Amino acid sequence: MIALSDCLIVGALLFSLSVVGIFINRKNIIILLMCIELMLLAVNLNFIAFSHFSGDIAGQVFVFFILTVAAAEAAIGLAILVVLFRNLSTINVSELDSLKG
Amino acid sequence: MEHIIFYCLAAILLFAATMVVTVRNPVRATLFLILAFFSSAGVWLLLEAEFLALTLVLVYVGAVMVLFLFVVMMLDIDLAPLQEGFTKYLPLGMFVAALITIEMIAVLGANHFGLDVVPSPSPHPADYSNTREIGLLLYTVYVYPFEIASVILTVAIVAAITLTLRQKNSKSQDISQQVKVRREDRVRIVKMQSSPTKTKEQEAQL
Amino acid sequence: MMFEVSNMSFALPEIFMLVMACVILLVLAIRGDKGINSIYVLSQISLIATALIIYQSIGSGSGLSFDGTYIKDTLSNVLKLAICLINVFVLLYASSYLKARSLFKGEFYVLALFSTLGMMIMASAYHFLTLYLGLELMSLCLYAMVAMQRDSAVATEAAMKYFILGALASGMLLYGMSIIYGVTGSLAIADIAQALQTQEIDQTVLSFGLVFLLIGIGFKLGAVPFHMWLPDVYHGAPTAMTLFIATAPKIAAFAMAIRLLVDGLGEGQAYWQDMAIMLSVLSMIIGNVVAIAQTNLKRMLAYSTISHVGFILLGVLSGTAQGYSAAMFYVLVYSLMSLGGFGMIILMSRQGFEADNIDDFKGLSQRSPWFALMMLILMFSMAGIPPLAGFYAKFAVINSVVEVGLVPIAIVAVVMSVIGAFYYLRVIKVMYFDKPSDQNILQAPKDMQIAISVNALLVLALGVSPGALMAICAITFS
Amino acid sequence: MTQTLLLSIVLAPLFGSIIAGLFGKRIGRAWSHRAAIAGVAIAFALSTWVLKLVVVDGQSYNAQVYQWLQAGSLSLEVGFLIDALTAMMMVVVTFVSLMVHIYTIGYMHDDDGYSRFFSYISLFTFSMLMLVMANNFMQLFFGWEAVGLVSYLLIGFWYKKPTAIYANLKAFLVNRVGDFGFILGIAGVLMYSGSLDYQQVFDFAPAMSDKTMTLFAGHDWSVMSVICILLFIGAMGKSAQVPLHVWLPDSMEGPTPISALIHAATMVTAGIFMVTRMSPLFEFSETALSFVLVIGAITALFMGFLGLIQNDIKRVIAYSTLSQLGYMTVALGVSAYSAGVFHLMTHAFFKALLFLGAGSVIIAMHHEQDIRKMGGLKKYMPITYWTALIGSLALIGFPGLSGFFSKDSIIEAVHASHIAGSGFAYFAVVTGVFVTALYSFRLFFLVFHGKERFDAHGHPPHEPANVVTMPLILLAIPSVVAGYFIGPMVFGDFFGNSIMVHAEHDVLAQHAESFDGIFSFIIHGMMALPFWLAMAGVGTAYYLYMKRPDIPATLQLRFNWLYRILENKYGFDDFNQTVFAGGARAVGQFLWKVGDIKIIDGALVNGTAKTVGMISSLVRQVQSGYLYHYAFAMIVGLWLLLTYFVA
Amino acid sequence: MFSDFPLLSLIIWLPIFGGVAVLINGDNNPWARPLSLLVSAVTFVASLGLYVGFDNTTYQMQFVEQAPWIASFDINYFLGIDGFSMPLIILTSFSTLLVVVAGWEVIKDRVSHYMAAFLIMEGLMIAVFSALDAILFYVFFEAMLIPLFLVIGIWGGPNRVYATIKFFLYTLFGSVFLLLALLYLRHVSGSFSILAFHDVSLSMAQQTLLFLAFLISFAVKIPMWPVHTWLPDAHVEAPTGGSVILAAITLKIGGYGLLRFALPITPDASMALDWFVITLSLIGIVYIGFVALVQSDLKKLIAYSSIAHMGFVTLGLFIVFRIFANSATGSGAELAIEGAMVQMISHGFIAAAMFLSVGVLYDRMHTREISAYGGVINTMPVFGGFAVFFAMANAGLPGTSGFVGEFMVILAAFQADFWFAFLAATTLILGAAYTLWMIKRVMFGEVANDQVAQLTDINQREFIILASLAVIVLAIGLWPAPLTDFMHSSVEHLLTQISQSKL
Repeated sequence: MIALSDCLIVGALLFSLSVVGIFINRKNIIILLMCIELMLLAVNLNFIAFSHFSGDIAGQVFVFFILTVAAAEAAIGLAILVVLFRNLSTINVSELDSLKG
Repeated sequence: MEHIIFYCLAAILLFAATMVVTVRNPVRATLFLILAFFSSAGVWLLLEAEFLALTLVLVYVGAVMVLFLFVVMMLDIDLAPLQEGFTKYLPLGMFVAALITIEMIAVLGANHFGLDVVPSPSPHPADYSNTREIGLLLYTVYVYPFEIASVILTVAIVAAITLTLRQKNSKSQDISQQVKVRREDRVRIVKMQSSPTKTKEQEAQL
Repeated sequence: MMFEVSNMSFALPEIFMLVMACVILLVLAIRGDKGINSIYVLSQISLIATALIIYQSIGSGSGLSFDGTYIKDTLSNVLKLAICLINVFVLLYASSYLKARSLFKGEFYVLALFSTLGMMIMASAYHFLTLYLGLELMSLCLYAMVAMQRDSAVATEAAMKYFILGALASGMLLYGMSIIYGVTGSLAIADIAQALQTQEIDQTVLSFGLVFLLIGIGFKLGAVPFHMWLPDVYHGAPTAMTLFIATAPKIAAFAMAIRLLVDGLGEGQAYWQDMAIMLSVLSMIIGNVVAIAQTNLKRMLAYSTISHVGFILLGVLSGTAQGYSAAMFYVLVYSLMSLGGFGMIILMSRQGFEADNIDDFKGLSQRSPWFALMMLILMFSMAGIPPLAGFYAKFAVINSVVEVGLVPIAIVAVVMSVIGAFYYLRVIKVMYFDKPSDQNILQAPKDMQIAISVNALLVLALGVSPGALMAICAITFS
Repeated sequence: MTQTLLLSIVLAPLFGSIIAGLFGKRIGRAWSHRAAIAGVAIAFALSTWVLKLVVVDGQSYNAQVYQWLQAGSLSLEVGFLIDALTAMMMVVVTFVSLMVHIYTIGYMHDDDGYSRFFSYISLFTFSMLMLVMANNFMQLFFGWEAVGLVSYLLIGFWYKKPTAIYANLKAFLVNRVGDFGFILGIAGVLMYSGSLDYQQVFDFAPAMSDKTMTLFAGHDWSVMSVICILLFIGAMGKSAQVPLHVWLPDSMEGPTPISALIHAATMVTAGIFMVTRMSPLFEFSETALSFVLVIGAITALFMGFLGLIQNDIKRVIAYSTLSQLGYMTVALGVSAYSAGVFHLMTHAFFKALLFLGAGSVIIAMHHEQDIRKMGGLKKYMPITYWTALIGSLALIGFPGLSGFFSKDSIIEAVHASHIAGSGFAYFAVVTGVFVTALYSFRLFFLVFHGKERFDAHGHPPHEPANVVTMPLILLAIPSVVAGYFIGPMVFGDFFGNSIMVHAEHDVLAQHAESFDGIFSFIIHGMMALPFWLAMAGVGTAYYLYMKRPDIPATLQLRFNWLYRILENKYGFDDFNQTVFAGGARAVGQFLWKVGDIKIIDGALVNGTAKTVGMISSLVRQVQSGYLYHYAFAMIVGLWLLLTYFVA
Repeated sequence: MFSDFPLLSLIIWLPIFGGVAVLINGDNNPWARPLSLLVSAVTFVASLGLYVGFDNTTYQMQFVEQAPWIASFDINYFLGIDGFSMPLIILTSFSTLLVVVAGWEVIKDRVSHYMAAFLIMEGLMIAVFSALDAILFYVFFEAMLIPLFLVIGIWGGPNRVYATIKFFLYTLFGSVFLLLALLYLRHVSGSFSILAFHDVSLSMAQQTLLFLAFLISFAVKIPMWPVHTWLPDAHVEAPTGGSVILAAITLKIGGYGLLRFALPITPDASMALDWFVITLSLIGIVYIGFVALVQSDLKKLIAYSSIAHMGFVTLGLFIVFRIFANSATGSGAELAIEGAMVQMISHGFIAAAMFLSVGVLYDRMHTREISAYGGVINTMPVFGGFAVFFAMANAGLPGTSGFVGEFMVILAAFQADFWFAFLAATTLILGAAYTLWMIKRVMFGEVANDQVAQLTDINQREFIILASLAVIVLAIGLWPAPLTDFMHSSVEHLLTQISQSKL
């Protein structure tokens, strides 16, 4: 049988990977957006696992909303990305440094 | 049996996620992300979240990922090699990440969430419908959040349009403008000397 | 699980706001930029009307609604009222700025109203889900607003940073929620509180979840080390947007903190208190210290915000009703001061000129003594000098930590407030002691001038007589 | 005796001073001096009346005028104590003051600060009266400092002269050093007796006498010794005892009338008066008395030496004053208080006389003060000559003149004393007699006899106006006759209860037994060593400065080192200038530049500010602008929180 | 007679609203000066009502007013005065009157702001002295910084920015600890009433920390060595009026704070740490005396002399414990406390006079360098008279008020320890040295240069200011009893409070 801990650990690993992805990536903002999707995936996995093991469907409803929001988020994120690209002609993370200090 | 499938799917999921994070080509990253979604949909199925698993595939892979791909393709990004910063900070970053992961696993591991602590739930009866259950909740208890979610989507549309729609640069034809055009608008007659004498600057440029 | 119509009336302000936002959206869709003035007026009307609705509904009962996903209590009423009123000022200040920069577009108002709606939802949320959705509604609008000045490289850069980090933070918040859900088996705040009281909860996992929750809260408030977005976004965003971000959303974030930490996880106070201490102390130190080195006023105010967040957290972490009410007082006063501070920048700026450098205020007291005085009030208030509102805010939160015996933290707080006083003084110094470098008279419209005067005088009035607002805050948590 | 009477004595000069000072410009010179003189004259007349009441009618007075301050059970009051000592002092002070007032009319005739000057000297009279009439330490200190203030103002009267304003600052500061001790002494009195009222303190003195206090760990001091020495330090300042004498010669920068009044007759004797007044305390401490004795002896002898080489007419007299003050102090040291006070009185008359005479000469010489540029003035200024002769003879103790009686009784008292230091003191006072005679008559001969070395400015010098000469004559009278009071004042019980002497110290008592009349005293004195020493001194002076003026020059060359020591006044001035004045400035500079500016301001205050600023610009670097750093910061935050609170 | 009339509120709010009225009137209004004069004069006269109606037989607070202010924290608008605060209030109203008159012609730039700042400051300072609620006290205590900050910064000298920011941060740094202490006391006592603080019992550790907090905040204000360096800078840069108020009043708030808070609330810690305060005071007296000696700037010299003089205040306040130990019966303790009070008040007048005198010179010569002067008395004889008189008062000459406090404190210090008195008494020499040396260089001698030669003597306005101060200085010096009689009951009460252990 699948243990709850197994699911959670997978979720944790996924979460860590996405976190790592955000800060080791210096090249492409799109990857950052993908990392965020991965992170939400990890969260969703957690919710579903908990929901499954506690027999409470509310967790799944939450996931449903997260998916919705994630879609909206992706849309806005990509829109900002496009605007940014138009301004800077790059989506290189390392070049996003005019604001600092 | 069940957990072998789980492990396989989990392995694929993690592998795909690793690739998303590490590959240079965003297109490939997107594809790996899709793979990750697929495999996690599988995991969700194992956890009896059938509706969500399907939604994930449909909504995410079908729509969001396509959007991603679209943007990736649209933005003409050169695939320069990874910068030196990557390797310079990598060890420290990985170290911290590893520590966090270990801590997370320590907390979420079998001590607290093992099978002996949280037993597997009893399987649902045959007439159990995951979709129905979600639906029931969604339109009763969660009607308020549901409405908010709809607002969020509206906002996403408004925002995306606000940010990206560029009316002034649109390349659509305006027939009336074309018709109204006059010669002066298109042709300019420039008088020139028959034997061009170069100015000093021009010489210097040459 | 029946749909209850009866107490839907509790949500009347939100519903009204939503309807108005949609109406405005329709106006925008139909009339485009030609309807901008009516959109502006409509937006103000809807904010004021919402405020009125909230105000008149204060007496009419309180409690849960929508199956426990929504709550109407004093906290939500007061905070929503404050959010609406502050946003009235924000829109007023913003309009003159936007007009001068061809940003005076309907989309701004639509997004602003939706964002306000998100904040109101947060203030009334009594369920992880509503909280999360409210947060996202607010945040998504803010991301978009920051990027609205599409031809500005810095604005879009700021938006991108804000978006990525914001998404990262909400990911963490969600992760924390999932863990709390896992240990308590519930998503409704009331149920969680009950679960914590009645069930045996694994404390390690609980504090594990709390860490993630706190990061989410800390990010939205701008607490160190989750503050990095804040200076860049405040600086890069068009001042009108900065103004918007810097004021009401902090109230909403405060509401989120209270709902999660106090209403929901009040039993776990022992766990989150230490974490909050860390965030609070770091915020006060980093905020105040780094602000000293700033030459850009927006950026300086951003760091000052970080330090204020540290103080707000002081009230929260004390874990007493007095502390919560102190934090609430602080956050309200902060919004008012921040409103005035950024408002002054807008007031000073004009077409093609952003008055966002401290040096732009040189000799203001000679060019415009009245507004110099107003800025002086605001700056001294932020520095926490009596008899201005900012003092009582600091006083109340420090009092609350002293009351629970955390004197060393209080010492850090007061020392940092002294360091902080330095950079506020520098602004005053520039205004009062330096010679003016340009002689341009203020171009801001009259209504804005009056509004900002009211704004600053309110800070003074709250300083002379803070009793009423303090009493309201005290009632909220009694 | 009533309070009104006493108040009138004190306030009359004060009113005179206020009128002359505040309204001098408006009412003119004549009315200024009239007001001032009237005030002092009233005071003199009433003082005489008071003296009569005390001496003849045996009255005394001790009561408060008003309560100055109250703190807890302590009440500080302003009041008067009138007994024989006080009454005598009052008469002396007001008399000399009156003389000086009159003299001033002539002396200051052409000065711009005419009414200011009258205001000052009247104010001085007021202050001095407050000092002597006080019945408590607080008021004593008030008068003490007030006379110091007037002295300061008068030394610097010609405020344009750099030397004058240097001298007055110096005088004030040196006096302040004395006051430093004095105020500590007063504080000690208060601590151990619980009061500042003379009578209460004196009544309490026996109870204090066996108390000890610890100044340095492990070393107990007699309270009485400490207090008395501290009080005497005050007296050393005011009465110019070594090493606080340095201000007095410089004070000659002031106009001559005040040299007579303040720096010879009255103010400088305040220390003598004070110690006498405190005799009930000093008597309990032999240590203190020895201290007083030795200081006095040193002053008497060594300051006399300095008079030998001075060429400024006023400075010679000033050193003689120092030396005579030393005599008085010596008298105090051997508990011969009455002899000391008696000498104080006689000295007041003849020294005032000498100064005023010198002033007269100075007027005649058109403000030339160098005695080498005088000579032969006898024929031009007979009155001055004769009065000066009387003064000089009185000073050297010529039998029959006032100085003889007082000085002789002091010498005898020292001879009879057995307290530590009396041997040295005896040597000093006896040697001093010769020295006194030598420098006095050196001056006398150089000024009035011999060749005329002055520049006549076209017309011969002449005797100044009557207002100048009249005081000389009036002062010459007591200079001669005051000595005849020796019977009651020194050997009798004129002073009664106002002076207390313990039996074992009572050196005068032995004399009193053998004293049988003035003439036998004179005869006795003419047999004694001091008389012959004085005569030898006069003779030497005549020989050296009239007959063989080359000898002093040769001696000067031969004993150049000694001459230099004397010329440098034993190096006190240089020492003070370098060590105290220079040292204080160096310390001040160091504390300011290093302590305040470098350490406190530089390192601590601005250093903190700089450090904060530096940290600020460092921490600011963390805000690098890179998204991944921002994210990393969040991750680190997560890690910290997790590690700290979960693991 | 005034029992029901809110006299304290009147003299607090009259100048504040008067100041606002002046401010609103604006610079172009010719009424700015007369209005300010009127307000300050009325306030002064009204403040004399405190003197008239004062009952000196009781230590209880008088003219008490109480009204709730911030109900949720139980903070009250709680006013009242005793023998300590009454003279300081009158000193404040008098000094402000002087400042208004002194600035009459001198201030040409932004007159209404200048006058308003001082009037508002007056109200705040009076409120500080009469507040009996700790937070009320603190609010006014801090609020006072704002006008002073502006006064120095706007009308100050060339280095004013550094000076004023230093001043502000220094004092703010000190006072925040006061806030902490007050909050902690409220935590312990359950009330913000200062009178309640007096009665609360505290452990030694609590007292020590509270005492240190009080000390930091008030020591900066007084200022004590080594937290004094803001004062010379502030004084040098401040306009004359600013210096006067700074020296005359704000420094007193530090001493007053120690009297009102440190001693009665934390008597045991005060006793345990008295050596510390005494050491600092004595260092202040001696060290600062030397530093003052070498100043070349007139105002700096007077500023340093202020620090030295304030050393007597702290010395007087903290030797009482030693006096208790040494002589159980004597009246040294009363002498010490009252001496400190008298010293504060006297310094208020003398320092004001000294700064006004410097102001008189500065207005004419526009320099404060001693070396730029010399022989001023030749051209300004009347002024010279005043200057010498005030210098003498500054040097503590008997008969002037400067003597009384120093005398009392030295007398008392002897009862604590001979060496305390010894070091304190060095001020007799040092004080005279730096003051009179300065007078010598500035006033006496030949006319130093053309500018001095062209000086004109003081006008009637300046004469009135200096003369009134001279009269007061002299009056207190000749008869301090009327001043100290008002304190006896309060001093007795304070001594009872501090002699009772709270442990």
